[in-house]
Amino acid sequence: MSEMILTLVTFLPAAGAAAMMLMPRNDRIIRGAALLLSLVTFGLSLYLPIAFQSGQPGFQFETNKLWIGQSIHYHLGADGISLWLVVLTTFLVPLGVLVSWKSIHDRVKEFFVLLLLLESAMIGVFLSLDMFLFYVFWEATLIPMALLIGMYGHERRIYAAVKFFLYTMVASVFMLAAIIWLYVHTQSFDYTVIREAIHSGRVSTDALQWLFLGFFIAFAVKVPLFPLHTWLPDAHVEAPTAGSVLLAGVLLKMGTYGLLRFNVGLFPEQARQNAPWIVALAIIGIIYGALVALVQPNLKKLIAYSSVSHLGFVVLGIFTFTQAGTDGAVYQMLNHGVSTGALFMLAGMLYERKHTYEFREFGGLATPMPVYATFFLIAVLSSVGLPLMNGFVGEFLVLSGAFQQNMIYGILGTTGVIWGAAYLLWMYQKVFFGPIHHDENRSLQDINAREQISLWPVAVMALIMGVASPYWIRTIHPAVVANAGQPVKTAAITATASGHK
Amino acid sequence: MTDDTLKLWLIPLLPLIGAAINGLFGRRFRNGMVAAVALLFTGASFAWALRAVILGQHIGLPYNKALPFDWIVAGTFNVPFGFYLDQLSTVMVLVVTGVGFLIHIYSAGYMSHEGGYYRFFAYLNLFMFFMLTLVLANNYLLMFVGWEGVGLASYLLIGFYFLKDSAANAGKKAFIVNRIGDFAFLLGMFLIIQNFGSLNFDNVFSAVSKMSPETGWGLLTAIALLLMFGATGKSAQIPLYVWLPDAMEGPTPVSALIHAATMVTAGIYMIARSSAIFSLAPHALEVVAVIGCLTAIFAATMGLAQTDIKRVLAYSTVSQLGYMFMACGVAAYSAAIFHLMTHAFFKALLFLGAGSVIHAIGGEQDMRRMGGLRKLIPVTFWVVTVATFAIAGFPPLAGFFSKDEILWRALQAEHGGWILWTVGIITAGLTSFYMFRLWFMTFFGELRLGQANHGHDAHAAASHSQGHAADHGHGHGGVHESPWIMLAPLVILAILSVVGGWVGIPHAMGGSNVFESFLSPAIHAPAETAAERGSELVFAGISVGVALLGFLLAYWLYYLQPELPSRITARIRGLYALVLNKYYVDELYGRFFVKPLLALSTVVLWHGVDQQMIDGTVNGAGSTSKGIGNQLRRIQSGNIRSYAAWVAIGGAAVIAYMTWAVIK
Amino acid sequence: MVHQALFIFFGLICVAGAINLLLQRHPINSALSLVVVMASLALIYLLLGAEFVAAVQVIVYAGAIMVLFVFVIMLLNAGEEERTRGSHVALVLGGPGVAVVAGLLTWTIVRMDPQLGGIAIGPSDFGETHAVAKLLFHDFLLPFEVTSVLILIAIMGAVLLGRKES
Amino acid sequence: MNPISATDYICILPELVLAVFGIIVMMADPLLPPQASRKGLGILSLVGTLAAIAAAFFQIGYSGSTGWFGMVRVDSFSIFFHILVPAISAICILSSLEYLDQQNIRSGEYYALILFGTVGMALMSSAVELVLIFIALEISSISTYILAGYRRRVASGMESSLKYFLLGSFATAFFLYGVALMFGATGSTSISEIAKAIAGKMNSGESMVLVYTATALMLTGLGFKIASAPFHIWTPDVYEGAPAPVVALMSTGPKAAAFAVLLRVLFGTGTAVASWQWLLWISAVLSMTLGNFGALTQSNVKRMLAYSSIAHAGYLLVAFVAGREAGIAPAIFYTASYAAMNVGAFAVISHFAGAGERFVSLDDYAGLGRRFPFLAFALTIFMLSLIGIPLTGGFFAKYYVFSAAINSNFIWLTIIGVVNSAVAAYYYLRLIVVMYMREPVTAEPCEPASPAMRLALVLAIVFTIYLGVVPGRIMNFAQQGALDLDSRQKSGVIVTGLPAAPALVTPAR
Amino acid sequence: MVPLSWYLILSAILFCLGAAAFLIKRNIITIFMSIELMLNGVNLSFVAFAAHLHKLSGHVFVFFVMVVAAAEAAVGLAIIIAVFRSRETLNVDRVNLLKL
Repeated sequence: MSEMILTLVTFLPAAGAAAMMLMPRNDRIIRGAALLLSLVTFGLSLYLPIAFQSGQPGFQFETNKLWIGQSIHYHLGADGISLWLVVLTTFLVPLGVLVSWKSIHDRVKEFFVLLLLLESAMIGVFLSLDMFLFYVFWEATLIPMALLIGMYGHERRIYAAVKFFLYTMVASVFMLAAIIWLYVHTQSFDYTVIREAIHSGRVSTDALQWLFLGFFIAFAVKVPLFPLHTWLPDAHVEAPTAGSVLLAGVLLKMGTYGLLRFNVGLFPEQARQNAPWIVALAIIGIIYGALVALVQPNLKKLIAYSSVSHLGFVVLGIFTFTQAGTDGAVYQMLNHGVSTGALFMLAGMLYERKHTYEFREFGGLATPMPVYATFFLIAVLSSVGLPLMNGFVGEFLVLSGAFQQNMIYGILGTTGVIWGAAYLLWMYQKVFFGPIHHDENRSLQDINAREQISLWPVAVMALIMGVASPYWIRTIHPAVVANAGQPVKTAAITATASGHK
Repeated sequence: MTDDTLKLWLIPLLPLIGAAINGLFGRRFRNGMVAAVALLFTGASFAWALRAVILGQHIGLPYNKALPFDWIVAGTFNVPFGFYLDQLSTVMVLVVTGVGFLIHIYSAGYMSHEGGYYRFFAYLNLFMFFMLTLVLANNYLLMFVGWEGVGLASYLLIGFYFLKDSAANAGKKAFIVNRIGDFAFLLGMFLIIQNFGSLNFDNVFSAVSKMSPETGWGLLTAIALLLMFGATGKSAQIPLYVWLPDAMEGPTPVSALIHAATMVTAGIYMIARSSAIFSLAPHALEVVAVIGCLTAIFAATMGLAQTDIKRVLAYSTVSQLGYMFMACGVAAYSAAIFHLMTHAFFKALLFLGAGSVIHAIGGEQDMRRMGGLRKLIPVTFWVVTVATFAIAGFPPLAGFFSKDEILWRALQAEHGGWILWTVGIITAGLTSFYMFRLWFMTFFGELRLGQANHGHDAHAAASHSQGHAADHGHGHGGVHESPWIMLAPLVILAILSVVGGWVGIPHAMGGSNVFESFLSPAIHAPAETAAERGSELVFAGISVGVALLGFLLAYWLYYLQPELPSRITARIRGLYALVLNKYYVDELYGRFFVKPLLALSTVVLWHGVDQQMIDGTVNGAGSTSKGIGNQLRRIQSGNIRSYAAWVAIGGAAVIAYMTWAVIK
Repeated sequence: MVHQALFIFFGLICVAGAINLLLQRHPINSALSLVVVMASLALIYLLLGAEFVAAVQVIVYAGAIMVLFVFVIMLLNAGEEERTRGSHVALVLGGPGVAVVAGLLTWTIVRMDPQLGGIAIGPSDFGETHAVAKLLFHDFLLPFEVTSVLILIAIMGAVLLGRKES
Repeated sequence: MNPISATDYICILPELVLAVFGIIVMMADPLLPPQASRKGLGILSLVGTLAAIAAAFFQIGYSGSTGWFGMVRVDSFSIFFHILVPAISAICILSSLEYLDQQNIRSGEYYALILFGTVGMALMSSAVELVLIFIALEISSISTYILAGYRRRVASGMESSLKYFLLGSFATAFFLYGVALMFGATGSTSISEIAKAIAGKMNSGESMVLVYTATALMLTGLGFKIASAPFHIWTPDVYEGAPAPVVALMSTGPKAAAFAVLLRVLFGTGTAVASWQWLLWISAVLSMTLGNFGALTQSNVKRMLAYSSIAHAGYLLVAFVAGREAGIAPAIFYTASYAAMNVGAFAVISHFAGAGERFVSLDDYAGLGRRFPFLAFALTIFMLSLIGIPLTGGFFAKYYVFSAAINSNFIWLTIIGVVNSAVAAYYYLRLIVVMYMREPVTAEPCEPASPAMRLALVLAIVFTIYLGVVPGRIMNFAQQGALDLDSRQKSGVIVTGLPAAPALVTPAR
Repeated sequence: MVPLSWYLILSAILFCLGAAAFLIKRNIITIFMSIELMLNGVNLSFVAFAAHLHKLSGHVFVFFVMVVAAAEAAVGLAIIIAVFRSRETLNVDRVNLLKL
């Protein structure tokens, strides 16, 4: 089982998608099949955390077979970092299917096929331990996502899809160049082998800086880090709901995952040398994203910019090289997936009713849609980082890590707490509070049972993850420590009087 | 794990269960059911708290127990779900559950005609949960949970009438302003983590206690200042007090519970809790004292001109919180907590009384339209009278003792004690004046309900009356006394406002200051310097005199010659406008922080950087590429001869290169 | 000496014919100049002892191919060349291009001259048809056979392209 | 005694098969009524190409033998192309079946020409003698000249043919001049003899000027055939005017064959890599850049793919730059992978073009994803492969090429290459975007694809994906071909073991 | 004794004159003729080298070149005729429908 489980989880959706392609165009059956598949995948993926030996730093459930030539392997494995990202992915996809239930009524089959293909690719990205395989999956996420945006998006969908595709594509070729270079000089694509080669000094230091940058660009665009973020608002605004959910929930995490796994994992020295400016970009991202979010007239755009801000926290955490910072960063990845995923799902539900995301069309919706408003509030609070909600734990750890590393980082990063509250509450107010300006809004339907079913899991997860964080961090921590290569800075344990002297 | 006899975690958990039940299913409940659930769980919480307090006295305080699972773990750093009961939290937990329970009862009546009944109680219970978490936490982060959580509850409750823009704005403002404070609180915690590796009170304070007082600006001062800045947000001190007056948009019981009795005192509690740190950071204490003292007088002056009954009380609250801050600043933590407690009684009473008044006259909040209610709602009148005299500082009511304690301790402060005292005493006078102004305007003279607006302040009045017309849409046949479910809590609170101060009668007045000695194990404060009995009595006399002065002035202006104030205000129009408009602080904040920030975000960041610089660059690169492409394509002239020329020149180049290569 | 003189003579005729091809504006004149070039080349081939090639040059090239050209010129009734300004690039780039190619080739050849030496022709059987035939039908049998495919294509193509539209 | 043995015939067996089928088709054509569909002939030629592929497989058993007095050589290299080229033709024939009827072209010579052209292309890869190469080149060229002009009713069709013909002949003259000089410099036109002579000259330090001038001239001629900059300019015009299935053929078949010749001329003769490395470097960069930038704003799909083919020639040249050890196998692999995707793409285009090829503008593709899901899907796969998205042949082709370049330390070339392929993504993507994300503008009646077309597309897709998922076997084949090609092995100069994977031998530095 | 280089130079001159003619002439037929001129130049090289190297294969090459030239001529002239039919001109500068 544990040999096959990763393969199964990775390719089940794709296999299902292939089967669905051959199925007749009966929308109801297609939807049902997609839901079933994604749920089965989710169920299977739950085996991972259950069987995972937590506390072990290395990779588990490994499977390693020769694929192409002598050096390209089909090598999958999960550690405490990727484990949860996979589960996050499989968790969000069924929700994505549910929220697309009614909103997608044209080319339904294609939609769900693409969605499932995307799922496979995303899972593959997190599980690949062969750099070549990783790149393959990495690029493979691109097409389904671009098509989802371009085929099922809104008015400017083409612009957004092309922009999304090109940004990522252009950036990832640098990563490809770096991967090839590494292969040529280490004779291997295997992550662990390359890591070993670099750490033992078998690759020249001059080259490492360039390789670091090659990987960095690819991931920075995906995160997205300021100033490479402008594709994100467009992509989000135009994407269909499920697309936005997965884009924000998982695809962006691929960037931060890459930064952690490759930039930090492979190049610990370079990561530390480059940390100052990367952290600076992350902090700019936090503040900048928040400030721009503050003035957006469009619900989805606001959430998109909030992602820029939130992912800034993650990058900040990763590049603090502290226990708290990196643990928090990984945890924040999961949190952001849940909370922003929820926000996008909610935004999509509103769109189904109003066919717009502009704030001026909303206002006072808490009266006609109280249940919806409540779920929205939970998502907002989770995003704001209210204690006992998931967002807080990650944010707190990241910021305390940043503070330990450098007080200025901590202080600047922490201002994000203020901005976050400002734009999210502003958003909430614009949508739900105040008098109802548009009469047609009085008769808006509150969310139905299906929509509630899709929202309950995220709402519950947001709470559970806010209260029971050690459950996750217990597995994340050893992996993060192992990944960092060098000992991470530990929090001062000296609770003595001379602590500060 | 040894057995957890007190099960402190039940105290916050019970209201949370209530909140969850009402929140999830309340929509389908009848109002009575909703109220029953809310009261049951709050009452149970109160009962359990009492049990814990009593048991705690037996098994000895402090009692510190964590749940078997941690909340946050990251490497060596961990934060437990730990609960802590000592004398300080005893006081707080009793005040919170007790007053909270009373206000729940009151609300059951007050809110009975409102929409969203279940929502209200769910929020209120949620508030109780967070507030109790705040006071019972055994570490800063869990305290922060409560800290932020009460902010959330406050946000929700202020925005309860969310159809009004003003209410929604006020809620948002409260949350964001509080977040600014929380920002500092977080930084303070980071400093603590960095230096002490833990956020548990035990660890931190035991580490701190081994340190010597800082003479200059050191680590402890920094931590203390950051924590203090956090407290200024929650406790509505300068410069972050601006949210509290606006918070009066919420239903009146909310104002009573959250914005008078409990939540706003969290800052005071936090400083008192951190007394170990503050006591070693004298500079930070000085700052606390100055801020408290300034806030006290500043808010009091603003209270003078307000015409909205709840706003007067709000400024009064800010002012009283300033007192408590000042007390903390002179290391008189127990005095601060004492005042916190008595204030909780009488200010809650005042708010509830005001609510009863508003309820009685159909939602009107403008005092200029009240008057003569003394006879119409006698019970309300009497309880408010008690509270008014209490806050004004007339012995032997609760306010007298606590306020006197603070002033006395301020006078003894190391630096600038006289100044603090002087400001404090002036504030006391002002407080007395505006409270009696309120009292006279509301209960004496003629009922002016339905009279035309006075010219100025039309905006505020209009928005309020409009709002409440909607809220209290149930027609009032006439002015009527509130039902007993509302009056009973008032009476209880009135009694507490009378007797509440007796636990802290100073030695000078023949008491034994039970309160202070009770609290002392939980507080790291320098021992009180022994002062002569006589002078303490003299100063107490002065403060009573000042209170009397305020009363007489109010009596003159608002009872004897009610037309006089408008003449006076006409004479000093500028100053009056300044005070009436709260010194234009909100406008200043708007002008200098909010607007520039929004403009910066929109014009510079969004349009400028995002759209023009970044997208512009990218799109520019795109169109440049296309332009280059179009230029390059012009090679493709379609003319065969030119194509051959390319082949020829290419061939020439190839031959030239290779000839050169081989010769080289 | 005689050889040299003959070479120079025919060589000059060749070049003159080629230049004339360039200068003449009527295609017929150009075609005739080309025939002149080919004929004198045939004589130069003879100087090089390539009898068979010389013969084929006259028969196939000058005789068959050029006749075809002339025939087409007549068929299409091609008149004098227009002096259109089709493309500057052709001259601006092509002129230098060709000049550079010519220069480089000449330079290379001149540079190689000492190694190359001269060609003395004697009355040998070198270039005699029999020898050529042996080579053609033995060593170069495959190319020879393959040319049949080429010719097949050419015929087919000519027929196809010349066929009237249906 | 007959000097010609069975082995000799086996050496040209695929060509023989093709020629025979070509003649049969040619002969059968007049027997059909003038207005009848020539589908039967098409199927016959299809059988011919398949038979040729079978013959090529049969040749595997005779790998290493030469025939016809050292004129042709059967080895992995030639077999690779002997399979590839008829396969290309087969798919082109499949996609032509429908096209000819659609365009109302009723001539069986079309198929005969394809078959004869295929003979030339196949021979180009197996010939090891420059004159035979030249003749083979001419066979493939002349047949494509004619095929390019098959739309005689259309002025642009004839113009395309004329341009291709005139410029092609012009370039061939350069090639031929190169052959002449090479003959003069080395005394032979046989590749192996030339290699020996050059090795000898190198050892003795004799002047190599003439050799390199000859190589330069041949490069010019071949550069034209492979459409690398600056000899690429004819491509867009010719591709635009020629019938789409013919473009499918001539953008892949003769190109693959010309690359085979180029490999022979550059690596087979043992010329010093350093002498032309930087030249090809420049040419590669120019080709990639000019091709991609030219394609950016093209709205005519055929023309866009023409520019793209220039760019792909550039990528291919990158492999040449990478040099002997690293570059040959990737180059061979690239030709196959490019053939699979490009033939497929043009097949789709030829279907959509409609009668008279009226619908070749980008806008005409709007909404095709909805109207013809399968065709749009197929075209999407080909576009993705052209972009170089993983799991398609195009990706591995590029990957191997760039690996080779990095292996030989051409970092900048690699970077220029990858950036170029990123730029290229834009215009390929545009086609996908238009098909799936725009609504149909006109509801032009367009027939659903015929079974033959579907088969052609399925084959192309299968190959494209096969090369993208398990490229190992083909790559091994290519590596074997590279070994066989390399002159130094035959002349016993070096070569202990070529890298198992491309470029992979260099020890870790 | 005629130096080989004389022949080669003559051949190069003919080749380049042919190339120049290709670039200069406007009449398609003349342009085609200039290609023939280039081929003739190449042939001269072959024959000269054959004589120089005493290798008859050079003569065979010339023979093949002529065959190719003949085939090209057949096809080329057919194409030219077809072009003339569709465009009514032989001026190469007027055959530029396809561009950019």
